[in-house]
Amino acid sequence: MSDEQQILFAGFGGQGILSMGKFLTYAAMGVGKNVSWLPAYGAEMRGGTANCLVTIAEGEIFSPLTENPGAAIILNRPSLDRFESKIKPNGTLVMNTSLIDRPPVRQDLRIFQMPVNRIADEQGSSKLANMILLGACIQKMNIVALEQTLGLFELIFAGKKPGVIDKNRKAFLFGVEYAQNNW
Amino acid sequence: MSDEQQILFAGFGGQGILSMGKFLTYAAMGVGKNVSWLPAYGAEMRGGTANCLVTIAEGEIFSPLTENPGAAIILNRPSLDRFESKIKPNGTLVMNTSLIDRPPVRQDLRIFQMPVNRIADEQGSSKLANMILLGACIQKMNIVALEQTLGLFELIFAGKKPGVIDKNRKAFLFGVEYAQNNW
Amino acid sequence: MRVVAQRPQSLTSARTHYCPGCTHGIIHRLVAECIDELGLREKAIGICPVGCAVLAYDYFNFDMLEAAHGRAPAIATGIKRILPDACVLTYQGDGDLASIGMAEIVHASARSEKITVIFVNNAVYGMTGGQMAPTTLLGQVTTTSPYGRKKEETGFPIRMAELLATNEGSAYISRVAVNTPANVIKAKKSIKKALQTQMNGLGFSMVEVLSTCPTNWGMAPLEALEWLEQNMIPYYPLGEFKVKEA
Amino acid sequence: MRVVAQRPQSLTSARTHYCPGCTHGIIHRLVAECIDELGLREKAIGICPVGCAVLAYDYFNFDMLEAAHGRAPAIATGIKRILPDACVLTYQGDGDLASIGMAEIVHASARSEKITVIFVNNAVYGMTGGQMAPTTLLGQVTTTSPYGRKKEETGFPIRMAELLATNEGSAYISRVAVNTPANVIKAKKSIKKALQTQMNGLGFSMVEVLSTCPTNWGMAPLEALEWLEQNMIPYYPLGEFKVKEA
Amino acid sequence: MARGRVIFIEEECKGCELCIHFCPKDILGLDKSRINSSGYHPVTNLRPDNCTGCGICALMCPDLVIRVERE
Amino acid sequence: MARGRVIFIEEECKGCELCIHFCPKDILGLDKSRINSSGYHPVTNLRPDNCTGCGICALMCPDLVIRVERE
Amino acid sequence: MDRVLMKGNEALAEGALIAGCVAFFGYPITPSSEIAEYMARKFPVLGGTFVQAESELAAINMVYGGAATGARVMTASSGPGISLKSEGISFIAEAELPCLIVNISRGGPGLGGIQPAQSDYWQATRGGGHGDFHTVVLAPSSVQEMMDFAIAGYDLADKYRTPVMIMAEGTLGQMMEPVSLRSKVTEFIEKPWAIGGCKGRLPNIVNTLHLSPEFLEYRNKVLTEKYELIKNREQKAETFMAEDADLVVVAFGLMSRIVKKAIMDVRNQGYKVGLIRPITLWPFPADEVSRAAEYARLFLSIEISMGQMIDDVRLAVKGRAPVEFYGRIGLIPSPEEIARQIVAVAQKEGL
Amino acid sequence: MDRVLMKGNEALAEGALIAGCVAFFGYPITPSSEIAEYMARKFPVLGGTFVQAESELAAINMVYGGAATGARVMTASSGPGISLKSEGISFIAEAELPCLIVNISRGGPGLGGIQPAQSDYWQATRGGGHGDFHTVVLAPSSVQEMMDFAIAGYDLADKYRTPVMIMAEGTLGQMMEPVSLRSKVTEFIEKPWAIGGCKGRLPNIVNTLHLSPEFLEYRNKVLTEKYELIKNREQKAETFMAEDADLVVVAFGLMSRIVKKAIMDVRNQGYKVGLIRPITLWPFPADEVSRAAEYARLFLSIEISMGQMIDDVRLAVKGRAPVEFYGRIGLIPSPEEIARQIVAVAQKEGL
Ligand SMILES: Cc1ncc(C[n+]2csc(CCOP(=O)(O)OP(=O)(O)O)c2C)c(N)n1
Ligand SMILES: Cc1ncc(C[n+]2csc(CCOP(=O)(O)OP(=O)(O)O)c2C)c(N)n1
Ligand code: SF4
Ligand code: SF4
Ligand code: SF4
Ligand code: SF4
Ligand code: SF4
Ligand code: SF4
Ligand SMILES: [Mg+2]
Ligand SMILES: [Mg+2]
Repeated sequence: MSDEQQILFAGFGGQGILSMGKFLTYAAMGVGKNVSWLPAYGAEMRGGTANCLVTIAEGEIFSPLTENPGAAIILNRPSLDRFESKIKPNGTLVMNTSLIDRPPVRQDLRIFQMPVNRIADEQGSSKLANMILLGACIQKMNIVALEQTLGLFELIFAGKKPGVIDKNRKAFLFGVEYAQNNW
Repeated sequence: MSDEQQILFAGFGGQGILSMGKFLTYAAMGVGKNVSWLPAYGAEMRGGTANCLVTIAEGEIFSPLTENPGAAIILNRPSLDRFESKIKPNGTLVMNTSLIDRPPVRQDLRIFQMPVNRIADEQGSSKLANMILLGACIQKMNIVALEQTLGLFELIFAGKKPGVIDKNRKAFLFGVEYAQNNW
Repeated sequence: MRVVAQRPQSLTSARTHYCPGCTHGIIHRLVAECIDELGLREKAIGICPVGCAVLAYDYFNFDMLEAAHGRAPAIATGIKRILPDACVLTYQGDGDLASIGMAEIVHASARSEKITVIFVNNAVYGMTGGQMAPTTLLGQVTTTSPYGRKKEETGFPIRMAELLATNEGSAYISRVAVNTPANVIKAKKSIKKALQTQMNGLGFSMVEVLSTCPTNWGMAPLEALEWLEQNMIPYYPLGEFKVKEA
Repeated sequence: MRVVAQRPQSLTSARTHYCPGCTHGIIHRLVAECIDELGLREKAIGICPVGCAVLAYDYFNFDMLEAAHGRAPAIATGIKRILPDACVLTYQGDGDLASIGMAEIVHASARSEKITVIFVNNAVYGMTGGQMAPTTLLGQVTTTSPYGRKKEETGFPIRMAELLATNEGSAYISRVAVNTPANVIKAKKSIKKALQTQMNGLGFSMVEVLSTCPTNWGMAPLEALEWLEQNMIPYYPLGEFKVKEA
Repeated sequence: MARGRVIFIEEECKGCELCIHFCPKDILGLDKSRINSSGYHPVTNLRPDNCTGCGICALMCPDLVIRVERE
Repeated sequence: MARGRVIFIEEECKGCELCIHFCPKDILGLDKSRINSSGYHPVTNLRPDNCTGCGICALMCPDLVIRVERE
Repeated sequence: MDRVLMKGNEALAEGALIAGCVAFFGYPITPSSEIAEYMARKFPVLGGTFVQAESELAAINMVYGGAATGARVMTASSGPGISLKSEGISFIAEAELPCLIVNISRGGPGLGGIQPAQSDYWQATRGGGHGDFHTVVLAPSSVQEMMDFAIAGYDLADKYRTPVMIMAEGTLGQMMEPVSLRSKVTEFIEKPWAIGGCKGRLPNIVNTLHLSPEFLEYRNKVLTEKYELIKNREQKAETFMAEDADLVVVAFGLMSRIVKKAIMDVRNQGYKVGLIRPITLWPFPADEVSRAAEYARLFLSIEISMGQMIDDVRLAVKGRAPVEFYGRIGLIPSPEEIARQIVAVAQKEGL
Repeated sequence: MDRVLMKGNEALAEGALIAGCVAFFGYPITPSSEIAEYMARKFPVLGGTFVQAESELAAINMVYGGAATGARVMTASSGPGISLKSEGISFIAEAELPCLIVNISRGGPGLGGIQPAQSDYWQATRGGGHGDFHTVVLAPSSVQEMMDFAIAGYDLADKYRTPVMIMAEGTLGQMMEPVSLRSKVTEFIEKPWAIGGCKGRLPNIVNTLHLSPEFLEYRNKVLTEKYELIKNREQKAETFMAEDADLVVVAFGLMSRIVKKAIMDVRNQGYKVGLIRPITLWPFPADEVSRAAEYARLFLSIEISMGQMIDDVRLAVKGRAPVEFYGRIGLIPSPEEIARQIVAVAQKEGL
């Protein structure tokens, strides 16, 4: 249980928060870990906020939820205001500066920033902003190995058109690259 | 409670069983007794059997029901079969011989018989058969005094047309007379 | 001598609990005769309502289910979807079908469920002692419209046949009466047509049958037939309102 | 300069939770404008459905009650019978009114309840994530008709306006759309007429409004308006189906 | 000689008089002299010879009391 | 000189483009350079002078973002 | 004649009228229909609203709307109909709208029969709807109480802004006894929360939707506190020869009267038996029963059901004495039968 | 990959299919809708019936009809929808028709919220309908169990001819975990009572009306005996570190897993705490709890409600130890919060 990692994804509905979490969950399961994916559901629909919590562990997962996630990937201001204080001491905070107009308050955190919307717009793939950020995160946080993850794309997007998968991989890799250069 | 009297009325639906009981109940209340009227309801509708139990007492009435009524006024065969054995030892049994084709089994009972339907038909008032029988019963059983009862007709039939009330009184008195002559 | 009239096989030998002259009895017989004549008894599944016909499971001589009040069409749906070859029919009163069961009947019709509904409209709640029904006529006295039904308070009687005919899912919708020999014969034809509509998979079928309730109308059986003729038929015209051909 | 368009008094200043381009917002505004223009705000009692408009009590600036799913017409009846001078209106979606609430709407209409019903038909269950509605069109893909709605399994979409028009209790029944400026203007006229029908005590009034659900239709708001025009209006003709004059 | 014959299950008769009213030959009536165990005067055929076996009485009987035979 | 004027409550705009599509003068557009706190590019008037104050944009706006004034 | 002979159902309806009930919304069902029929006769004369709803579902929602206006309104039904009302009752409880709901109960489950039963006890006291809520439940035992509890029920409903249920065996609704009419209730409390047009005030909102978990939890706490308050204040029970009893029978409704007669009888046979009769089924008179558990050696729950109230008796007795059960369904056992049962149990437990 | 990542709702639906479910009748409601949507996708492909009913009322009656044919059928809903089904459930229980009813539960009362709750416990275990009846109620705690209990539920349903309910917090329906797919159920018991046409036999009748009091009572006794049998045979609970516990927590569903994590934590702090997790909510594992009452000094019922299961815990403990309560609504408390609560209670009671 000590090895258990819990990562929170939070932002607007429509920013692809839940699928970011799902992708990570699939990836972790793909490499043989125990996983759980816990969404905040329903009420948060309709332009409200969306968030999900991913738990990854070697052993049995008792609790798929927690007060204090080890890492938080935050895509908008309201979510930062709500969750910053909750992150584990010395945890990780990834923030989308396109929609967050204030610096973090916490001093103990590892912090990574990216103007996700702007970059995605520049890449002409606003819809894939979440994949870009995800790529960056996976590159930086050692949850699942990058190579393995890339190997799982076909599996995770099973049923989707190849074109779609490629677009996603491209966005993902762009994120990886961004992290290498900027984080 | 010792003074408590419980009288059962039973027969077909449509024979005016419930109203016989109601009449007696009103009468007893009219002379200042405590009363309760308990019908077997619902299921017994639609050509089935109908019955009600009247309880009359000086003191408070705890139980409006009993296994063993002191008197039973029985208008058809099925009801006799069902209730004869239940009557209190040395109790009273009144039976409508028009619709009962067997003699009573019990030897301990005070028994009064009347071919109610035939008599009513003869009187050209088949609808009032129950009032005829009721008159006879009240004449014979000392539950409520005859005079007082007669005095209560207007009250009991309040709202009904005078014509109706007279018809009922006539039938009732015919029953009284019948009892005097035949019981 | 040959027998021209006798108890159909699709009826048990049980004596009905219906009041003298109640035409529920006639309707039961017609349904049973149609089932017999179409050779459907062994495929038939009947659903009785909550209403005076609640005990119909004792009278019809084939598989029967007793429904919750008004829900017969939903139950019929559950059965028919699983047994598409069965002949599924519901027998419902006006309180059962037009009041509490309104949603279920409208949707069974909209979904074009392949079932047959025998809708017995006697303009009153018989079983419970004569309360107002959605089909009670204006001015009609019932225990819950003691001063006569008034449109100011209760609006207007619902014409179910016409209402359901607006659904594309309805394949056969008719209204008949059982107050005269001629009408009884027509009623039987219509019920047979409805059953055939179902077995031909054309969709939802319903026959609304104008029926009497001597007891709660406070009339002798013959008066009741007359009252039906004089008062019900003018407001509830007889005829076929929807006929989808194969 | 004079103001030609601004927020009506009968709306609060709350920002709605509706998705971008959802025409629920337009319909809210039209209702509010009509209430304002008829001077009914202080007499108005609104009943919101369970559906995307469930939060309408935060948006309308008059007394509001949040109903159980589908029961708004019954609740409206309870209110109106006790407060005959109030202006009682329900705002219901197609799942709320045409599915679970079928019995309540048909009977409110049959009883000729003096209430006004705003029926928002967007051919889908919006709030719960895009399931099939009784008004979903044949072939339309929803989460519970993933291969397109098939008449063999689900029958046919229900035309509520036509169905309710068969009730004598219905005093005003119309169908409008809010997909173009012209239609929006017509819609407003119709809503006003419905409210007047109620206040004149003529009986039950309902305006069926064809509306969009970009989110669950999986379309951009503008595409959705186009889809409504191309697909909904042909099956759900616009117009007045019942107009009882004073 | 009668062309038809009607047989009644008296115990089942409820004396509603529908058959009586609709019999074109007007040959049916209630037997006031008898009461069946349900308390009803049962129907009876007053003029058996006139029965045509048309079956209308059975058609209108709600309680399947009548069996009709015809030559 | 403009005969009409439109004022937007940008924070309330959801960028649905209904107003843009229906503006007969075709003078409205989304401001891609800005994102409101709900994450939408708000609408803006690209050619204010051409506004006639016809009010159609407001008529079609589901979110009461637009206040229209006319001479 | 100051006393009037009335059916229990009519007395209840008259009691509601005396309490100022202005509207009845209901759907007929035996053995409750006389309540609707009485109102249908009276309201057109007195002024007031009688609506025969299309269903129990519609009826309870009409009550929801009517009660939201602040008026005293009611509905009445039986078993199956109460089940259909359960969603609505849950809404009304959360919306905190005062109203009167009557269950003239019959035997279940399913369509069951129309004969008397007490087998809706669980449904009435807990679980008759989704979520954490209760309704105050009163159980009359005489036709007079049918009237009096209707009046008292409305006061409790207004005082605590809660739906109040009156539950009585079908027999009690159908039987007739003399009742003394009560004088018309004329004083009512203010209901500033009621909807009725926002003239001269901010709009009122009646709502049960709470999308934010925090607020939902807050609302549940508010209700729970109210229920605790009612539990502390409104438990009501009648005791009969219980002071010195070795065996305490717990029974409610008409059943409790039969038990009284049986107790008179067994006392003559020398058994020290007493009765605790819950008048409020919710809140259950746990304190009274708990007190009795200090001295009673045995409890006997007698119900017209397969055993439901016995849970509450056991929860109150807390293992301090054995709790036995005797039950019938579809009929009210006679005093003779109950006497036999009491003696049997007493002997079995060696009292 | 033998393990598939699935949402709890989907796993439950797949489990039903594995068990041979041939028809789903339901009406959408959050957080249960994915079950309907999964069936809507699968049945047209697999062959089988998916009907989106016009309401929960219609849905449960379609189940009534479907189950009467002997087929394995189901419905799924949440709080308000379950209330609407309560009349039908009572009918199905009395008609003794096997079927599966799912409550992916949310907070009430009224419309409440769509966030997780366990506040339909009373409704599920007693009182969720009129008359004397119960449904077997299973409470899964993982996505795998969502699948497995659907399969087990059908077996119980057929074995005892009873409706079986699966009750899970909304969160459990919405979350994803890997599940191992089970192999298709191929053996089913005969159902000679089913309706389907009377070819070659006498007609079958499915009925719940019993006008004669004697027969109504007989039917109730039959049901009661069946329920006693189920109580004796089918109580099911999981225990976790309960053997030596001074404080026994009772919690079910997903909640119980959070408690496990909390227990690991407080055990490290030196508190001897254990868990009894009811798997069958009805029949409640009273025997297991009663056994624990022999040695445990304190019980703590932790529920996502204002306190409902605690009645059953108390009924089982019979006053042998204090029974405390901790509850939330609309959200599942975190392990950290639970650990704090356990410590607080333990210290308060001086453990
Ligand atoms: C849920 C429910 N509500 C009410 C009743 C009571 N009830 C039984 S039958 C009936 C109506 C009967 O009238 P109808 O359907 O017209 O049939 P009829 O007796 O006239 O043939 C009612 C209200 C019930 N059994 N169940
Ligand atoms: C009794 C009950 N059943 C189901 C639901 C779930 N539910 C909420 S809204 C809704 C349908 C919404 O669709 P519609 O009425 O068309 O409104 P829209 O969101 O499309 O405007 C459903 C099924 C509920 N809240 N209550
Ligand atoms: S009450 Fe009416 S409908 Fe019922 S059996 Fe008697 S006559 Fe027929
Ligand atoms: S889901 Fe559909 S109906 Fe609901 S707000 Fe969004 S667009 Fe409008
Ligand atoms: S068969 Fe015809 S003629 Fe003979 S009795 Fe019957 S109706 Fe009369
Ligand atoms: S119609 Fe039938 S029941 Fe009626 S009198 Fe004739 S035979 Fe008897
Ligand atoms: S007022 Fe008319 S012209 Fe001006 S922006 Fe709006 S739509 Fe365009
Ligand atoms: S219509 Fe309204 S919400 Fe949509 S873009 Fe224009 S201003 Fe913004
Ligand atoms: Mg009827
Ligand atoms: Mg919709």
